[in-house]
Amino acid sequence: MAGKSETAAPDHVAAHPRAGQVRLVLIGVALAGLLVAPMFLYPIFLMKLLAFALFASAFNLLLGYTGLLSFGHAAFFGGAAYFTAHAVKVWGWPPELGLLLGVAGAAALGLVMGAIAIRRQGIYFAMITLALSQMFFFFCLQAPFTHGEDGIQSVPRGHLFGLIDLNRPMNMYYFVLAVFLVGLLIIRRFVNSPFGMILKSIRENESRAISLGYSVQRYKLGAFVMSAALAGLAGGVKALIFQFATLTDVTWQMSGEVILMTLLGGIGTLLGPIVGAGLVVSLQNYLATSDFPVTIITGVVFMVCVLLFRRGLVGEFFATRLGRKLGFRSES
Amino acid sequence: MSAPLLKVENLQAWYGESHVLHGVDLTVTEGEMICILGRNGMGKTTTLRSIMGILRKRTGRIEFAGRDMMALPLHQTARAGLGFVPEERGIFASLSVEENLMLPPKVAPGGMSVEEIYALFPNLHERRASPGTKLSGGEQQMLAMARILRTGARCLLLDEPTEGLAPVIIQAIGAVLQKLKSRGMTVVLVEQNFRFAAKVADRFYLMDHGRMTAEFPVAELTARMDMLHRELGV
Amino acid sequence: MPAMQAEPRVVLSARGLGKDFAGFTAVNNVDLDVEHARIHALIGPNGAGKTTVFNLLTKFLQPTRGRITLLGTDITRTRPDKVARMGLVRSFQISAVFPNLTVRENVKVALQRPNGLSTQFWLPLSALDRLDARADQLIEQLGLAQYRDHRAADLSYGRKRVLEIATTLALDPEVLLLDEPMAGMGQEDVAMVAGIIRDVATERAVLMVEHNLSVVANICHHVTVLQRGEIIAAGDYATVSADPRVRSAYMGTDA
Amino acid sequence: MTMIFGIPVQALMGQLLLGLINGSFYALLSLGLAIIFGLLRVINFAHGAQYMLGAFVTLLLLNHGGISFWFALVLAPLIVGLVGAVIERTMLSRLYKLDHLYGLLFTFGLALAIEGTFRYLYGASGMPYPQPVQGGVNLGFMFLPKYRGAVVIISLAACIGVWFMIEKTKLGAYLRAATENPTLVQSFGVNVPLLLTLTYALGAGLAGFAGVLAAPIYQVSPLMGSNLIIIVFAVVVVGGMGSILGAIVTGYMLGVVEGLTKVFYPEASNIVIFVIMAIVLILRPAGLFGKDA
Amino acid sequence: EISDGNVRIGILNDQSGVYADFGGKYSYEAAKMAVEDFGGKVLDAPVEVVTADHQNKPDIASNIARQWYDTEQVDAIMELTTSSVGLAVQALSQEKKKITVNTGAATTELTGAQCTPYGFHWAYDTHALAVGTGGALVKEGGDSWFFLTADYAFGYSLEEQTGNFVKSQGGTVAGAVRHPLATTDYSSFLLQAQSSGAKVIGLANAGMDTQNAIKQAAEFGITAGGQRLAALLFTLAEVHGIGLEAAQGLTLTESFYWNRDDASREFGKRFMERTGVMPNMVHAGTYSAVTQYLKAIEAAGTDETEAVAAKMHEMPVDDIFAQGGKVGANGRLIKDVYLMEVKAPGDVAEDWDYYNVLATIPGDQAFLAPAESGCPLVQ
Ligand SMILES: Nc1ncnc2c1ncn2[C@@H]1O[C@H](COP(=O)(O)OP(=O)(O)OP(=O)(O)O)[C@@H](O)[C@H]1O
Ligand SMILES: Nc1ncnc2c1ncn2[C@@H]1O[C@H](COP(=O)(O)OP(=O)(O)OP(=O)(O)O)[C@@H](O)[C@H]1O
Ligand SMILES: [Mg+2]
Ligand SMILES: [Mg+2]
Repeated sequence: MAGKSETAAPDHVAAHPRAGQVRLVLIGVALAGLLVAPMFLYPIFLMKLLAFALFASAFNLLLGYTGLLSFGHAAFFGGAAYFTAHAVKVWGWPPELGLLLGVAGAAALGLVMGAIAIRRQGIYFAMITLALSQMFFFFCLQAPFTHGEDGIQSVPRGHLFGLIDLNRPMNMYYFVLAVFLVGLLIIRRFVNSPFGMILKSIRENESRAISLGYSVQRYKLGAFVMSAALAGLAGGVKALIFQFATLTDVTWQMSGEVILMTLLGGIGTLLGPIVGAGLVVSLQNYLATSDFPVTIITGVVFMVCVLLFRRGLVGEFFATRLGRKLGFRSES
Repeated sequence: MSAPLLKVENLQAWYGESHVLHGVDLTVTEGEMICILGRNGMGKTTTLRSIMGILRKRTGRIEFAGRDMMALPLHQTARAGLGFVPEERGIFASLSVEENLMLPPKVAPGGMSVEEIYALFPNLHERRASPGTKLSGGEQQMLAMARILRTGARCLLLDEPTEGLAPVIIQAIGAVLQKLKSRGMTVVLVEQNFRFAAKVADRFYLMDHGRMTAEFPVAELTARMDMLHRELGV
Repeated sequence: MPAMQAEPRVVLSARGLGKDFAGFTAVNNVDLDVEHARIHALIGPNGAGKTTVFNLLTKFLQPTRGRITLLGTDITRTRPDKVARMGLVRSFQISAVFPNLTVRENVKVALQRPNGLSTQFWLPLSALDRLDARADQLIEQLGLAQYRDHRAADLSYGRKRVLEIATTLALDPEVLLLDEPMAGMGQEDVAMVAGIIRDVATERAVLMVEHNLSVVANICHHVTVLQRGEIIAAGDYATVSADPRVRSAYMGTDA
Repeated sequence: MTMIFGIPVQALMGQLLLGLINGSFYALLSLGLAIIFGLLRVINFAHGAQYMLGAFVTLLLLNHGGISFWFALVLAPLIVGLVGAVIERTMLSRLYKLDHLYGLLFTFGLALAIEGTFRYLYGASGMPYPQPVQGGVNLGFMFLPKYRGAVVIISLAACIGVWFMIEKTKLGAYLRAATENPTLVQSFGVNVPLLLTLTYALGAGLAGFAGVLAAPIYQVSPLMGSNLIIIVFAVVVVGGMGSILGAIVTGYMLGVVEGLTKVFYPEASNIVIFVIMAIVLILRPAGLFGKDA
Repeated sequence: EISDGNVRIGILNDQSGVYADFGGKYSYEAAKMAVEDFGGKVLDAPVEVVTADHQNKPDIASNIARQWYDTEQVDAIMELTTSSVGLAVQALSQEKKKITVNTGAATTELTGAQCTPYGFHWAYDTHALAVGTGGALVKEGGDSWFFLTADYAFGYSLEEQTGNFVKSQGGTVAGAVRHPLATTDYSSFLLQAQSSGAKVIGLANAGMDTQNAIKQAAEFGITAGGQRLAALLFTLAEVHGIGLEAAQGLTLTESFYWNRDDASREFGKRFMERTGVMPNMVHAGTYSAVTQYLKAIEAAGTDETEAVAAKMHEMPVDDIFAQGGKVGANGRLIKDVYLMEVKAPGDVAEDWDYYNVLATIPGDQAFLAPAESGCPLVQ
């Protein structure tokens, strides 16, 4: 979603020669922080944060790098949660296989939804994904295996590879952390690949890309399915964390929430969705116990972001002198 | 010579951070047709857009018919009597040719009638019911000019009206411009097609990197041929 | 006319091509043969249907009637990206670049495809570095060297057209379709681009729409004139420009 | 009892009629959406909230001002329209220059904020509004409450009126042109910003109007709009985004189809509109009444 | 002996949705009243009541419960309106080894197949409603039924049990239609019910949903057409909500009525002073549940879950809500329930005096015997 008339910040500030090292150090600090965090913070909260950060990153893969705004990503997130939960609870599958099923299911769902939706662009695409995901929502409401409003409750976390007991919070935490990091690496490679380059050019000028011989639809579909699969990974993990798969995760409000996280953090940056997810989840956590409804804040934050900080927090930081000195760049 | 109808002094303009016009000075008297020549990217289009007020990031003075135009909101510039035909033509896809033609409100009496316009551009008459952007490039250019002729604007800003047009059509447009001139219309023309401009314009400005570097009447054209060849590569 | 002299050198041909838009016939019964190593011009008044013929040939539009053959294969029902991969590449009348990519990246996007580097989502971007040399060579050739790292959006209109040609050439196409490549260019650019077109045409076929008749006269081997969607004349420039119908329909009296 | 495909005619007719009543709301709402989308290229996610606002204003007018339903039918849409105008002027108008998706995101946030606020103030549960017309007519196959009958007629009249205004007047041409290139239209001397404000106000006002009509039937509740809005989006997509006529016709049509589904295969009644949408998109991506994009 | 030095009771229920009047903030008040009446302390440790709104979402509820247990030292959770929430939190609590006392949810699953050693079900359940309201209507000749059912655990349970009861009395069930929670327009469901020709339309839903269905049934002339409505779960709060004009003549079942005896009247008045409404069975049940929990801690001398649960199973319940109530091994409180008829507006002697008590149904008829409940703990 390249802001049409926003001119890119002039690239005058060259990256500092040692910017690469500084960034490596920053990443190291962040990793170390994640490793020790559960000693200080409520692990469930941290895990929720990681799951949503992965979800938002998967979403950003689509929006930030192909310019496709999907308003239906909850279908993949929540759908995978159901698949994983069902496999683990009803069929007694081990958690890793349950997750795989969730990912595969989300990818399949993405393939079907994507095949229909990518026929149109921009706003139309957003609307179609929204409607299709709503269709999926009603399917989930009525399909017996989801247990409607009740949801799939008491999903067992099981033993990872038959060995590691995920019922112990720390084990579960490090498992979630590992999944999150792997997901992130996949995304990073995906966008910085030759394939990613073509996605970018399609976003810029679709008919030119066609005339150069690219089957634009397939590239878009590829990105869509990838994003859906990773969103599914996040959803499956969430089902294991909370031991619950529910309708909340397939509602359009959830699709909106992931957009908010991405927008708030910064579209088209690798870090943005993570920061955005962190903020939104913390805010919800903080407000959950107060009387004040989260939706008002969410809504206002949304409006403010759109009106004033379209680049998002991370994007704005990257655009500052310091950010550019450190060699950060956002893609959109 | 009567008082100038359009007077531009020290006009500077920016696209975002990039400074494009560095102090343009320009005067046009009533009934005169001037032509701005210049290579690609020198700021010709930008000059027209700044005068019209479409580009808002600008400083300097623009006076039209004795009025200061700098503070006017965009929809008032047209009401003051300026008409603009953009380089990219700006034909509306969701309107038919005729709706496109009828779209701009009349701002003053004295515009051409629809019949006159159709007589001038028979193509448009033929395709009047089809959607605007389904016209060919040339037809769109005609339509873009035609619709301003209806409104009764006193001064036209034309951005490369012959770009992409067949010679016959260029001739037709040349004839239209002659006719407009005979009616006392004031025109600021931006052109790359030097041969065409030579036939219609009274006076020339040469533009280079956001400034006017030369100004001369049509009579001096032959004398300046060498300089123009050098500057424009004609 | 030249339809019947079909030699093996014909790379792109159309027979009886026609296109109707909601009751309006934009192109009718057009026969066209584009030959290897020759420059073929398509001229005609505005609205004659030139761009539409281009869209038909490149499959951006589906023809209502007629057949199209590319390198001996019938492509009448083929998708546009497939046609491009078969070696038929076009430029657009309204300039088409990737605005937020640099000039070099623009060219590399095109270079990626024939090099089979476009679907690899598991490779790092540095896999594309080996295209740099070829990209820079093209950029140099078209005089864009000093803009190599500029965003395409920041180029002037004329330079965007040049960049578009560079991108098109990067694909090393068998047949090149250029829609008004000189429109909006300054004189020196026109000469340069004309020279480039002449050079590249030595090993491929070129079909171009152009209103700049001096260019057409100088570099085109063959000219087809369209009017109201139909061919009214074809032949070399001298023949065509002497045709009274062409003079009255297109060139006017003093061309 | 006469049967059609094993369904009593009575039940069939009844559900058809109910479908038409629902369709009236779909049509009014999708009309407003189509106007806003068609002319501002903004997907007005706040449409549901504005619908809810219409209903709430009506309820508040009654409770605090003692203003009757029929008066509110005029007053409430004006108030909602005014709110819309203020929102457009102060915030939405800054987004036109940008990718259209930002409009969607902004109004999404707006919808959350408005609904959240009303939820905070009034709770999530519905508040009843007295029926302005009591009683009903026995149609033989069903007992039709008079008020619901009136809703169909009023909404039809409103739809036709608005359609005429937009398609058949010069105003419509300005609006359509302004959608594509507002700067250029403004450079012709048309006060485009004002035009856009009025357009958004009109769309919002229509949503408010639907809200007033809905208050006596559906309970006034903060979430009444968010449940409906997605369906209405689907209606607009099926009709052809931006097509005014498409929005109206499809609105009624899908209401009726939904009613039929409730008779023949009730489990699918929630999904049927989306299924139709998917089919239409596959066969005719531009929608039933849309022009090819 | 009291873990972390205090006893915390969580009241988790719907405070903004369709069940906000049914339980809601009023249940929180009832719990606080119980704590105050108990003296604010048990075994010298202070007793605190915390509350949260679960918005009728089982996932939100189970997240809150998890956080309460993990980080906020909550010892027991009560109220738990709506069955999907009740089941979710009860299951989680078993895993966390904590006590739940459910007063708001209806499903018999809580003490049936999904019963737990630490889960209690206090005020009423779908079986009691089926026996009470269902039985009364069949007796009056309503022998063919069509159900309008809320589409989740509670609705199914209520529909199934009432249907079974009707059939066991020789009646028939003509069909059923499911509607989502918090539906506002019932017209097409009502029309289906109407064309089914059944004599009784059973409303297997609750709270605001039931209120809306009743009102729209009147709008579409359904009651005027001779069919009867059975509001299977309808309490004083809902009667107050739609007003006597619309509610008069309805038959309903509650396990508490404030105007039944002196003790209940005294409690009702005090409750009214605090909250502005008279208590229904959920509010009174919550009062009773909190009281009993504190008594059990006192008796056990610890707040350790196993010990307290044992005491709760063992001790009889005697308070304003239950007299001689017994808790079954499945966690079910067995006590009398009452069949009521809503008075006509003219017959009301004082405010909130809405009911005529038609019959008292003894606990062992109203509720399934633990052995028949299907609870695996009872073998
Ligand atoms: N929207 C824009 N954003 C940033 N820079 C721009 C924009 N439009 C034009 N420019 C730059 O401003 C300068 C002047 O452009 P302008 O279009 O006025 O030139 P011109 O003389 O009309 O050229 P041409 O003959 O190609 O139309 C050029 O260097 C161009 O790159
Ligand atoms: N999609 C379309 N629908 C309807 N009519 C169209 C469509 N595309 C082109 N036309 C019409 O077909 C005719 C030929 O258009 P085309 O663009 O091919 O002309 P052209 O020869 O390229 O002209 P120019 O030199 O001005 O670009 C025009 O009259 C145009 O209005
Ligand atoms: Mg220009
Ligand atoms: Mg053309």
